[in-house]
Amino acid sequence: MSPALSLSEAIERFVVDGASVALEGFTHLIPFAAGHEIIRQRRRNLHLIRMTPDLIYDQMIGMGCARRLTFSWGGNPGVGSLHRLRDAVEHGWPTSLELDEHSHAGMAAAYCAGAARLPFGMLRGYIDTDLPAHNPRIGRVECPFTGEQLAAVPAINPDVTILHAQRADRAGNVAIHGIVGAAREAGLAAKNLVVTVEEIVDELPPAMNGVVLPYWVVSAVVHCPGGAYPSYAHGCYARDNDFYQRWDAIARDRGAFNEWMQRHVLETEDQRAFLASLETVAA
Amino acid sequence: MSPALSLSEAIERFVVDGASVALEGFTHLIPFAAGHEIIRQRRRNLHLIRMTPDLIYDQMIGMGCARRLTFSWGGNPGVGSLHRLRDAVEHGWPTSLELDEHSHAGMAAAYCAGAARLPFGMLRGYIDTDLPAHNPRIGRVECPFTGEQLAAVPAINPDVTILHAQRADRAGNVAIHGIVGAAREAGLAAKNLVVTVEEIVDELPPAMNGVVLPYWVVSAVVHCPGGAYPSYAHGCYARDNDFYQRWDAIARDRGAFNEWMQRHVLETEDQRAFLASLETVAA
Amino acid sequence: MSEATRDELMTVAAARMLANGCVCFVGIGLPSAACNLARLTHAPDIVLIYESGTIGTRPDVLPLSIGDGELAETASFVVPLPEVFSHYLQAGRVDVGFLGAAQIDRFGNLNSTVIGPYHLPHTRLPGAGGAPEIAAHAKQTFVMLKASPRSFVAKLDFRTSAGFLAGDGARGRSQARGRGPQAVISDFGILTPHPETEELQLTALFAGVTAEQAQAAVGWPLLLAEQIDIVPAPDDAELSALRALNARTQLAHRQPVRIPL
Amino acid sequence: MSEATRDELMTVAAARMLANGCVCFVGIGLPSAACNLARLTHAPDIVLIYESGTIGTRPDVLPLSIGDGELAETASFVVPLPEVFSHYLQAGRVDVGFLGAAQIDRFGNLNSTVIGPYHLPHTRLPGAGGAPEIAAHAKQTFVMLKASPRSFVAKLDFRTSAGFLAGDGARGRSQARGRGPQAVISDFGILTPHPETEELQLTALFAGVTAEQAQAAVGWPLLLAEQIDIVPAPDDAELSALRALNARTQLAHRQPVRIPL
Repeated sequence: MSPALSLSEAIERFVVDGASVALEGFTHLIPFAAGHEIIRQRRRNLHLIRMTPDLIYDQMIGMGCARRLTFSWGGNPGVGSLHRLRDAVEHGWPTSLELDEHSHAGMAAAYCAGAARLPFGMLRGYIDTDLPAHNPRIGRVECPFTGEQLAAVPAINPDVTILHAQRADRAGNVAIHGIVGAAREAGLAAKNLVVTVEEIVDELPPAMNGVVLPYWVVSAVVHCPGGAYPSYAHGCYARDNDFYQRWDAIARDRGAFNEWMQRHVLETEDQRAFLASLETVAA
Repeated sequence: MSPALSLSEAIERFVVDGASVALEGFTHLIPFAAGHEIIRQRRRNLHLIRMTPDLIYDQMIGMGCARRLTFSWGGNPGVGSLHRLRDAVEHGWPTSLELDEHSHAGMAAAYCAGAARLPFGMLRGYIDTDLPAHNPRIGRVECPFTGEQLAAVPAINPDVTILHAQRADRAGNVAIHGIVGAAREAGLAAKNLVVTVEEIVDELPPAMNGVVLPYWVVSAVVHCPGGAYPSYAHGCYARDNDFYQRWDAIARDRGAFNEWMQRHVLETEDQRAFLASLETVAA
Repeated sequence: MSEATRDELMTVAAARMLANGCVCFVGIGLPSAACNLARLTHAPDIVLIYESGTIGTRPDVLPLSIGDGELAETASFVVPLPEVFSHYLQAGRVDVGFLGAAQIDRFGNLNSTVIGPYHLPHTRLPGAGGAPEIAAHAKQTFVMLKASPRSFVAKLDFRTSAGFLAGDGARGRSQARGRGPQAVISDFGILTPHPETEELQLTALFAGVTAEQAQAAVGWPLLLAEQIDIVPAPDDAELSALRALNARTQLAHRQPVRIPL
Repeated sequence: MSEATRDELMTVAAARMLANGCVCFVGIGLPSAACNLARLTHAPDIVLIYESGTIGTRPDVLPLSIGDGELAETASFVVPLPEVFSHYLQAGRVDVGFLGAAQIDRFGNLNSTVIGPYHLPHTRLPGAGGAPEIAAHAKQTFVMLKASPRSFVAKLDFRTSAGFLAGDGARGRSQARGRGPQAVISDFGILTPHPETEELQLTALFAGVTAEQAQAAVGWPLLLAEQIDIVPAPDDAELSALRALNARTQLAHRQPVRIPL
């Protein structure tokens, strides 16, 4: 039985200073509320892991939570840069940030290896690119049968993975519907798995071949409606594409960023208050 | 657009003497009708590939179609031996059979590598067993980061994989529901993929995260109701467990086997006639 | 209620070893009966995984094959077979794995591949299936196997899956991550590994069986534990649940299948 | 209808290169517009794959991100992201991959990682994403990129994905399996690789653009093909389909999101 915790309890228990933390969800189901709570609890020196850092890691990096970032594409999708990420890399503001940089295919292979508890993943990848020269965590392995050289990446096994999902049942089984990205692999690769969900139900809809994380791989379930906003939860609410576009101007400027974070994250006590501060809550 | 062919056309076109052929489906959705048609067309020297040879390969081996078998568990599930397989291995009847023997985990890794067009798959497997000593296709690979030794198996890429599924649409997209085994990986690993289906529909039910093989990976679709019998098609008809138990006595004896195959397979012209000969067709 | 058969004694003994909530990797036959009996009696929240990819199944009748439709119908969810082995078994998520075999040796190593030489066997057995990796990765394994000098042998014809190898901590020095066979449930009673040498020793007998009978059924000089318990007889609740399960199963497997053409 | 913008010219030119039925690995921005314009005009059966795992999508509006709900809603099916890269892209199932970048060199190698040194960049760009493996495995790639001497450079600051390397068949001798960048669609016209040297050469210009203007926009001495075509202007059907698509898209992206709490 996975315990149902409040978000603040879950972050307090499972995200400690210095931990490696993966908030996954590919565009869809990004656990924004969990990231905001990590910011509120002022965690430091985290090793953040995400294929696409997205706005949530832009915010966490800008608020000084991170010392290291494992990632494969660090932009604002369809908009441009993540200005806080850039500021950290280009100017060390608010602190410097160590990069462990991959391609999507490489990072996917690393998560899969992590989920399978293999020490490394392999792919036909990084061919004739400059990435391996700058990242010692991109190596080579030789096929024992053909002699071919393939790219190899060490498995990713986060101390904690945090996911957002549409629903869990009372036992703690979690069901995901829609774009799943590498969420399942990141979840199964983790030492601890925390899932925030839109709703907790008596019984999940019949899954058969669906995406389910069983309660015995889940460390905690948190009831957190709207917890993916401004990302989205398929079937519950849409991605706020307009917010993603507006974020560009907010994040460009250190002052505007700090002011926004102060007002909407630090001064709100939870996700409901955060959403209310943005006037996104349905009347 | 995958062409819709008759079963005899599909076997004639895609299964040639000497080919490597995987009829997959783990207990569920075993393409029996396709196997019977291969027997009727008297194919020879096939390299048969299946995790669980099951009754269909017992029949094909007993009828002299095979020269080689890649497999990981060769019994009659819940009943006992595959007597025709045993006779071929123990006494070379009707011909000798070369074995490429794996564990389930090893063969699954080989199919996954095949589907991903990697030259080999790896696993923490075959640890302190005698299998590697008798199969040169079980090797070792070293993790380039930790130095750990892992088991390695060459990718499986059949000349043709044949699957059975509940339904396809007119474009040739195939949807599978229920136990899927390694069918998807075996299908994606193949040079050609032939799928027999219970029904062809105008539009598949909404799949979202379901198991679908898109038309552009499918070489041919064959409408073949009852094509998995005595295996089953979830939602269409059940596994004939009684038949699996009765097969034991039929297959124990070369004469009884030959007589059964003559009467029910060689002398029936298609799956409908085969089923009628067994009186399994619903009135 | 009539006296319990040897199969029933073995099944009930195995079922009792399964704690509520544990994650079991189930094989067909007696292990499947034992796991489902546990679920229907003292362990309602046991998690059953069959290698076909059905996770959290709660079948009403026992499957004949490891992939019967009943398993999928009653599963929490169904994953592709490669994931069962990589994401669940290899990942160390399985608490208990069940194994059977044609031969076992005194250190719990198992043979399910061949009797006689590999390339010209006297008897070709079904082969490995999931066993080598269940033996390696499940946190512990239980072996269910009826005894005779042909099945409990001094030397295996082929090692399909590893138990304690040659004992004395050899397994601990190997790449295997699980603790290995923690119980062998046979038709005379139960063997468990000696805490130091890891040789299987007789620790319990079914009522009415003697240590001499157990010894006679085993093809090596059987080690006796200092104290040998008597396995408590199946109680009425256990026996009636098991017999009802088996009766439902036999009825279901004889249902004629009709194909709707 | 008003005159086509440079974006529209590029989008229409790219769309025309897509054969009906081809399997496209789509990036966000102009490539996504081009692929969907092709689908809405001459290539109704084009298969669109977005790296988020949506396969066979037919969105009514363009996604802002590569994983908008619209893509999942209208997909034939959705697979986990690792499978998109292993079972489809790496497996050689993709006919056309689209790439963008901050920098391109004369052999179609691309940089989307950094301007300046890697460890202390002047400009940190988003990075690789799917590009290195799209560049390697798609049967061919099309690059869409507006030209300036800062983007069309003699020497990349960082090679994020490989085109023809140093040309003269170097790519063919590499591990890359696809044929590489077969067209670069820029805002002056189209470059294609020279059949032997594989250097990008100017083979087509948009109407009203001169070869000198193209040369001026490119940071190396631009190779001119023996014959330089004029890209036919977008016709009314193309332009109106594209404009309607963009209008629907802008409207959709401005819809206020309300969370039902």
